[in-house]
Amino acid sequence: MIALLRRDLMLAVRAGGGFGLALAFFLIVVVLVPFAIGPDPSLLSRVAAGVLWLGALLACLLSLDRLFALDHEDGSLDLLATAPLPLEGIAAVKALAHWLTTALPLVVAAPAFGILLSLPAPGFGWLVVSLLAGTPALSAIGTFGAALTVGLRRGGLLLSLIVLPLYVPTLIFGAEVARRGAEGLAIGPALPLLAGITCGTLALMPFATAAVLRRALRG
Amino acid sequence: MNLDMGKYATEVLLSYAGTLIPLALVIWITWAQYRRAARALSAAEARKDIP
Amino acid sequence: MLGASDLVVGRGGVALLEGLSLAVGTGDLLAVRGPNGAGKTTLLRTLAGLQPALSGSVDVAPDTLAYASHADGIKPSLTVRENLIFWADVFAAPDGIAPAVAAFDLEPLLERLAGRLSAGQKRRLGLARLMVTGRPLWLMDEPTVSLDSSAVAALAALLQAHLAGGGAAIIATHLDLGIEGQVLDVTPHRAQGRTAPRGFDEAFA
Amino acid sequence: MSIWEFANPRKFTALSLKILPTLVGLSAVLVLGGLIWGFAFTPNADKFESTVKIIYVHVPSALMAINGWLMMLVCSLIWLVRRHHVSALAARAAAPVGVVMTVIALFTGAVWGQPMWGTWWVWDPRLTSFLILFLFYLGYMALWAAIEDTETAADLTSILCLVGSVFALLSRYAVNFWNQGLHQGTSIPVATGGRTVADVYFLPLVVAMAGFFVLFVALVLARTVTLIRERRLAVLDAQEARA
Repeated sequence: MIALLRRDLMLAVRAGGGFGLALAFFLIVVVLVPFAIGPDPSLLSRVAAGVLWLGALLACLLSLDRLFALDHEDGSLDLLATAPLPLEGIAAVKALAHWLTTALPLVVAAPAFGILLSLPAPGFGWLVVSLLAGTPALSAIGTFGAALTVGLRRGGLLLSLIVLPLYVPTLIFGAEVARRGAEGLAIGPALPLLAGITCGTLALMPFATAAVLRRALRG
Repeated sequence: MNLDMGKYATEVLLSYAGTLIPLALVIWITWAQYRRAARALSAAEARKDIP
Repeated sequence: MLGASDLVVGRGGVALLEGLSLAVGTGDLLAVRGPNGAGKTTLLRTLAGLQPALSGSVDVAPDTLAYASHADGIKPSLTVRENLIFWADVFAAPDGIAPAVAAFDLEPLLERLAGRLSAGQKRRLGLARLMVTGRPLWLMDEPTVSLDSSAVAALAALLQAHLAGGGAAIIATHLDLGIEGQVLDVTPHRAQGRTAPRGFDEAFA
Repeated sequence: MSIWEFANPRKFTALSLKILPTLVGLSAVLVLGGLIWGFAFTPNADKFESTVKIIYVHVPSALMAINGWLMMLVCSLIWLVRRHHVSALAARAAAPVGVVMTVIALFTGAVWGQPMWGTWWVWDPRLTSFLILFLFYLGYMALWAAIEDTETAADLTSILCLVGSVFALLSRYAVNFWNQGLHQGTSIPVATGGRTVADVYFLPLVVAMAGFFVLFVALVLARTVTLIRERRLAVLDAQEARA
């Protein structure tokens, strides 16, 4: 499993797609927002937390469609399925690799992008905390969606349609934590609820993903 | 009989229209597909002499 | 090593091949022959356990086989060494990659990116990948595609060595590799609609 | 005799064809009866005036939008556990009907909200949940349409339905939490204001709800029979192609 993780990380670094593309997309979303709603700092600072969460969420979607598709096309997935690794483990490692290569750079970059959107000072810490707590769930859910659409033509659009509604609870609680942090309010139960969703998702999603993969491999 | 809808007549009529039209549409589509499948299947079974 | 009796295989509930019985023991080579689209790939995938048989059973001990599909399963942005080490680690191969590197003469290519290899070299890497799994039984789908005649001869020699070393192989191919072994021509086994559909379609027949 | 006998497509089709005319007639009587009763023969309410009449289309469609998804969930479970093919097709058949019900509920809710709240749309927890339910329906149907092999499609959509149900439920509570978070202390207009009313409104509503339920069942049965026939047609065509 560590070998698989190491390989996926190496592939992401070599191809550059994982780190670079999602980050660039995130940056573009953040840059476009002031063009769309105006440069007024007070308005920007009010929506900054939500926009950053939404941007990170959309950027997370970007590399999902290649998560299993590449391994499926070149036959690696077939050989992996006959390897002494449980498919559940493969699913979990794929989610972890996606988180490390796509979500983690977004979390690191988010405070810098927060400056662009006049995020209030107390919001930076909570933004990072909420993203750290929420993005693992996004990766795990996205891996499930990627497994569902593996091998389908035009799977990318379908993947978004399937995954985005599943992202709703995570987005609500995650953005709520970030927003309350930015407004200086008490965080309240949103953070434990977000962490709860993430833990539940991480615990259960690999099994659903593995079930889907097992079925999809039958062809 | 009370057909006096006062100032909200538009809203009430709109919501009934917005209900009945989609319902009619889905009923019609269901019926058309039902007929088509029934015809195609009976034709295929006749070709194969399946009772 | 692997046995199957009265096997029916198919895709999407439609039987492609039926009445298949085969047995592969240590040192055996089974060449699966037949026209394109006959179901050779489906048969291999079923034997590998990637998809269920429509009926009949495949009897194989766990951790004995490795399946190589049409595609090489090689990552072009990794070096040859990295590709091989990955598969050796995933299969927890005890010998590491050294025997495979020696057998397929990959030593000079080890640090080359796999994407820069020629088609024949890629194919060698694809075979080496099977060897590093440490599994005795290889299931190979059209391994001779894109190999020139000298590479085919090399492949045959390597397979012979693998068989002599206690291995076995089931190969879907339309080339004669010139190795002694069983030949299973699937043409007479093609399903003629004698077998009722299985799975989803069964209920609607 | 067990209920599972109707898992056989032939028996299911035979039974469906036998009871479909009754269901169609019953649903026509109940839907038209309930709606005409509610539309023409109920008094206007004090507070809502004539908009109270909208509940006769809004509440039944909302009810069936949720029950439609629940039916798909049950059918998906039956398919995954017992592998009854009709069950998978019934889940597929229910989705388009459910999505129409969801659209009707959303539309009539918006039309009702316009005079009551002064806006076509508020991010009220109930409305928001329905919008999310609509998205789940769309994803489910798109996945069915995208996968060619029926058995694979049945398996994958069933798993999606299970996972989606969990997340739909989570979303329901998350949305509740979220909206109260936004409007602290403000009272949210509740879309069910008309539900605690006297019998004069309640009885036609019950008739309309029963009507929508029977209509839903009739539509799903007819669509399931259609899917069974298409399946059988595909098998016959395949046999013909081989012969």
